[in-house]
Amino acid sequence: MDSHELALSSEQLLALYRTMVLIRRTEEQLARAHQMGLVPGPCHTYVGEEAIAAGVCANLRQDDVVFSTHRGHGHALAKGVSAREVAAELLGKATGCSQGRGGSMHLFAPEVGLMGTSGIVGPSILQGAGAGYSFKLLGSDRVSVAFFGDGAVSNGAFHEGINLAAIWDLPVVFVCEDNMYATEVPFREATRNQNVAERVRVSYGMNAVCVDGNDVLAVHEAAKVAVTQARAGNGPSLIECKTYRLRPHAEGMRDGGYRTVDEVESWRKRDPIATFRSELLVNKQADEAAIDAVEEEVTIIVADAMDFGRSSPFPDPATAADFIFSAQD
Amino acid sequence: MDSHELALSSEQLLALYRTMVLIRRTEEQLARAHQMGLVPGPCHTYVGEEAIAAGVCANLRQDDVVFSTHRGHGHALAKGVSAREVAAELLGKATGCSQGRGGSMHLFAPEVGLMGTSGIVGPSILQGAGAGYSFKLLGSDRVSVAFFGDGAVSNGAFHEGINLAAIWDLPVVFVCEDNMYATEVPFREATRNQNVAERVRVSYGMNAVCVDGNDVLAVHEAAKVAVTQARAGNGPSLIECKTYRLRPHAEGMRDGGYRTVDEVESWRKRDPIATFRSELLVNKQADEAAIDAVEEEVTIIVADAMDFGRSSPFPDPATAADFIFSAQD
Amino acid sequence: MREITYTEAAREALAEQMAIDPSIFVVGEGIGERGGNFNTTLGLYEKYGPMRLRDTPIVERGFVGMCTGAAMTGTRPVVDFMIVDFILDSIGELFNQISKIQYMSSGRIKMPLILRGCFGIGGAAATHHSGSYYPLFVHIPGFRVALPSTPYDAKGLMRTALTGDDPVLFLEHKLLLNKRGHVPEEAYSIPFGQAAVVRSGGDATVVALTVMLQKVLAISEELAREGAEIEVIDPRTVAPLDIDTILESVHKTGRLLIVDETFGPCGIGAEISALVMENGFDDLDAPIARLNGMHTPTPYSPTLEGVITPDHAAIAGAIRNLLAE
Amino acid sequence: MREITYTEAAREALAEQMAIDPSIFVVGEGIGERGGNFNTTLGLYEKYGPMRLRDTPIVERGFVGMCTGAAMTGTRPVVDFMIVDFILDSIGELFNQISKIQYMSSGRIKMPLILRGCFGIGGAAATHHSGSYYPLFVHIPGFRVALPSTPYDAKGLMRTALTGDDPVLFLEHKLLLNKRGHVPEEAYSIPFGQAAVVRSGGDATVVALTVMLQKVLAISEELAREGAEIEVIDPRTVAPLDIDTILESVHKTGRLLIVDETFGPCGIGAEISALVMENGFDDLDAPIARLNGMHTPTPYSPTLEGVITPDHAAIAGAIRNLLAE
Ligand SMILES: Cc1ncc(C[n+]2csc(CCOP(=O)(O)OP(=O)(O)O)c2C)c(N)n1
Ligand SMILES: Cc1ncc(C[n+]2csc(CCOP(=O)(O)OP(=O)(O)O)c2C)c(N)n1
Ligand SMILES: [Mg+2]
Ligand SMILES: [Mg+2]
Repeated sequence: MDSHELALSSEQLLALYRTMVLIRRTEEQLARAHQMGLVPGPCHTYVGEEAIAAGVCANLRQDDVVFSTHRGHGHALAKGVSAREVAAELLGKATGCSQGRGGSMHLFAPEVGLMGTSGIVGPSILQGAGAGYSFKLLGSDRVSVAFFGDGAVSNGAFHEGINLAAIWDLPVVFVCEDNMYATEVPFREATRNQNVAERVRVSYGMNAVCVDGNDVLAVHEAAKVAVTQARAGNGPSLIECKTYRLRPHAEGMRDGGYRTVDEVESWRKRDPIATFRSELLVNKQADEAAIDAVEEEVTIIVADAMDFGRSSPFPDPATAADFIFSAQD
Repeated sequence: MDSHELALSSEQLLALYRTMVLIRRTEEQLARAHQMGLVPGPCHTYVGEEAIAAGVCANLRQDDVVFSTHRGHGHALAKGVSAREVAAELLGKATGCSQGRGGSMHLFAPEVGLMGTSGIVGPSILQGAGAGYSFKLLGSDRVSVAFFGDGAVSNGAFHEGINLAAIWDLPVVFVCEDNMYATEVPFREATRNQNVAERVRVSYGMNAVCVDGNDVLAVHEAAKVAVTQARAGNGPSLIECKTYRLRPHAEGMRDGGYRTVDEVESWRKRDPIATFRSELLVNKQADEAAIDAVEEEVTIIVADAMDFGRSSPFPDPATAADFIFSAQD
Repeated sequence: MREITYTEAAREALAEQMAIDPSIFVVGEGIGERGGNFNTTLGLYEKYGPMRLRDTPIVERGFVGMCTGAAMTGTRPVVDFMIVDFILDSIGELFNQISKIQYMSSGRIKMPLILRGCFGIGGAAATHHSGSYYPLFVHIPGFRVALPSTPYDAKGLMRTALTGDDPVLFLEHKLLLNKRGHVPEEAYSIPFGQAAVVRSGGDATVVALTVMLQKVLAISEELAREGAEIEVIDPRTVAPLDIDTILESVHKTGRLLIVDETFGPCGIGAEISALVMENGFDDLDAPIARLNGMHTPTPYSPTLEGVITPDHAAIAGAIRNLLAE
Repeated sequence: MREITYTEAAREALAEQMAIDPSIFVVGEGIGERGGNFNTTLGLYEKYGPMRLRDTPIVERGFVGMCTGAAMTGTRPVVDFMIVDFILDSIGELFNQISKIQYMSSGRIKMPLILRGCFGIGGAAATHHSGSYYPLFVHIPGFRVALPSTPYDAKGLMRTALTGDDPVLFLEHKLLLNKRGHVPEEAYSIPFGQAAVVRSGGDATVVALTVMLQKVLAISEELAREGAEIEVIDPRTVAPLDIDTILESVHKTGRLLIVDETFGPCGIGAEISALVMENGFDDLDAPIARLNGMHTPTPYSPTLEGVITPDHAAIAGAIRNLLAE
């Protein structure tokens, strides 16, 4: 934390903080809404992992694109989808970013480069590579980012997608969010080598680094290098982020048995938001007042988003089969 | 060649030689038959790669199993399928090992452990792992071998299959036949790291070695280690065999454009059969007479096999839809 | 008779067979210690350990292909895929390998492999967790496809799957999992290809698949009070499909409707309609009708999800139309 | 008019559009310098280089998924898969992603992606190289499925595919590739969902798909000499399916046979039969008949392969039966 990223201004630092808090507060409300039965479908929160989306997406332009996972609210918010649109979508409303068609695992907002969260593990890696192919073919300097969990690493999509991006030198940043578990299956049981970056360097000849995924500045710095490289036409890279999910796999699921209370507690102490907050204060990069102002602003935004979502209309049933094709038959 | 495998007897050495010659002569006849229009379907020969099947399968028992590829005549013959049954199958006859249902890419002879050649690249790796799972579950000491080409290395089946065998410690030997090309696409364009064994060691934590695939004794020795390890319950390994195919990808296909005459010639000089023959003579492990006797024996076997195939009946059309289910409906 | 849930019934058959047959093993994500996302293997890990209850990484193609090789070499794998949409990544293994191994090997290799798990629309699961896909497995030769609609059928069909030598797709509609029903304690099998005539009637035949069955039965009771007697048939397996039972019924009633939650085009209803056309044309007093879910990916929002599957009104309307034709 | 082959005709449309639209690129194994296993891209690499004619490793899932992301971001990928059986490994990307992206994004992301390549039985290619699979893509919502049976249609349908915004499965029967026919030099499009009435007649309607068309036409000429006039319809696309043209014809003839090389169960014939049942029942003078390939994996040996697809005698027999009903 100390040496790196001295170049970031207070505004930039607070912006990172703001993104993390925005994700946290939005999801806290969504979790509550889920408990109250207002979120009709599944809801996988990103609580504890916010530093990754915040650190990566701060390096992206609006016309860069992100391909996300089942745990994608953080990616969506960090990429610029409004909390209103995210909340409304989870509540199943017509004003949601997918007009109620998608829900948590199918958030789409191409206007700001959010090319979809996903109910299927794996495809984000392939599609991320494909967007890189488009940008390279079109001679654009846009960059593509694919997020995925440790659970996707053993999947064929990882092998095929990373390799294609490597051999064709595509402008893609692969971000592996290793939170140690895929649902309740530990990563250590899914592989004999959990060092994803090492594997990617050796097997695919791709630049790859491993960072503390709970350290937003470490993520930000690695992403800056990777995005700059991709934008300059120097090919893909992978960032392995070691992190931890602080809530159950999905809202409403039990969280016992597969991980110890001690383990969860040890990671709770490393909460990326609390850690960053105290660092900002210790390093005098922001004062309490500034931080409080951010918290307050976010609280208002999130309250408004939930109100917006709750008061929005449900989609018109007559539209259930719209948009299957580009022009209606 | 010098130091290794001193333990092999002359009989064993001649048996290896015999297997290689059997494969070569059978395929020469099949290629001719193909030219004459007697092989109705596709035919991918193994000419130049015989040392691999011979070296690996010499370490197997009849109740061990082999999962093969589209280029599988060598694996079938080395595993003990008779030349008669292979020839008849390629000629589309009822006496073929698949009763004419399969052809070159669907040779099946479970009686001797040949669990199928394949028209699809990749599945041999997964199925090979699965047989290992059976043997482990059943407490048997049988061993499973999966052959595949460099073309399969980039495929998701490689990643998923190798990883499963590694994490579950299955009694499987993976044999990668890297003949530098997948049809006409060079391996060097399919990957940034052609060192398959290195990749497998790092990414999957599996024992893996790279050998000269044109040196039957090198292959034999590596396979001996791998098979012994698997049979003893000590898990899987991979053998990467560097080799070259001396004929076109498939019979009847042009062979120009993607590789130089010089390259082909340089490998022709390293023909595994000619090389082994002169080594046997130089090292006085066999004399001309013994070698000639093998050649003659094989010539007769192959001539008989082709006669058998040609004179055998075609399958009865009424059986076209037999055996889809275990009991006919 | 004792009442247990659908999931318990299927699990009971699995537990009974695992006790008898040591070659059975289960693979899937979370089917080990955890007992399965849908409790399909609850309590079995403690008895049989990790080799027979094998938690896997997220490699649907990998473990389906792995199980193919296992089934070829003397064991009996059960792929517990959780949600059917996930195994789309293994269709190559399913359609090019599993369904063809017995054929390619001229019957010398068996393929006793079971694929089991959830399917169907409900609970705002949205389009990556709401698929059905069984018509695809009817189109491709080489599969048995079981669609139990009651706990009783779930147990009996599961046992048939676990004692046969063919690949079986065993699909459990997510809205049925917790339904309770009478299930004998002892082991029993329900043969594949035997439809159940769940209700007798002479005025019209309705073929109802899986979750549609209870809705159709309820509506039939309503119509009975109006004097119309509906014969309700549950095919229970769609491969093989017991067309004879359907033809017999149509011979009696002259009218046929097929109610199926999943897509119409090239679906089960199309196949049944075409078969009855070919073998019972002269029995028909009215055109055969199909009622299917809308031909669309599954939307998330309840107001959308609610209208894409045949509901009470739609089914009742379709039956009334059929009776009126 | 000039005569060229089926493959040349499709390639001409591709070449024309690649010249106009720089966002089109092709991926596949051997479609670069080599020009494609079936010459689908011959001569294009020299013009457009490796970014637009991209040779790939053997990663069907990988490049289909890769092309999905490309199509979402402003380019127009053509997946040249060589043989349709190979893309079974990418069904997850096809059925869960490609067919659903427009829907999930409420129409804000387009999916102009073309899958093209060979299918069908012939040449002892055996069961891993003889599949068809198009009924699956009709069952799943979200695809256009083109089945050109002539060089003329190949060119016109390819252009429609390359200028539309939906995912298209464009299938070329392997036995048609070298067939020659009249093809205009200028660019033209054939709209999807417009069947061709290839031959007029009042006595029976035969719907013939792809490679079956020429056989049916030849038999129709024979029957004409016996005084029976067959109306022959080629749907050209099966999604969308032009059922109106078929219904009109059946209204006139009262008799319908569907001849399709691929599997019957839950196939195209079943769907057409069910649709005509629902919309043209009263027009029928005889039950609708289907003639399909045998429901089996494809055997290798010519004596087996020869009997599993409808041949001249079988088709002629089926038409005669239909006329006699
Ligand atoms: C292909 C596929 N198989 C199974 C699932 C069910 N599933 C949803 S999330 C999940 C675990 C994912 O783990 P990981 O990738 O590590 O992400 P995390 O949930 O830890 O963020 C699983 C198995 C799925 N969505 N897709
Ligand atoms: C999944 C799949 N895609 C494509 C093909 C077509 N094909 C047959 S052999 C081959 C090349 C295989 O290369 P490799 O694995 O290196 O084996 P080799 O032919 O060199 O022995 C290809 C692409 C196939 N059989 N299966
Ligand atoms: Mg995880
Ligand atoms: Mg090769």
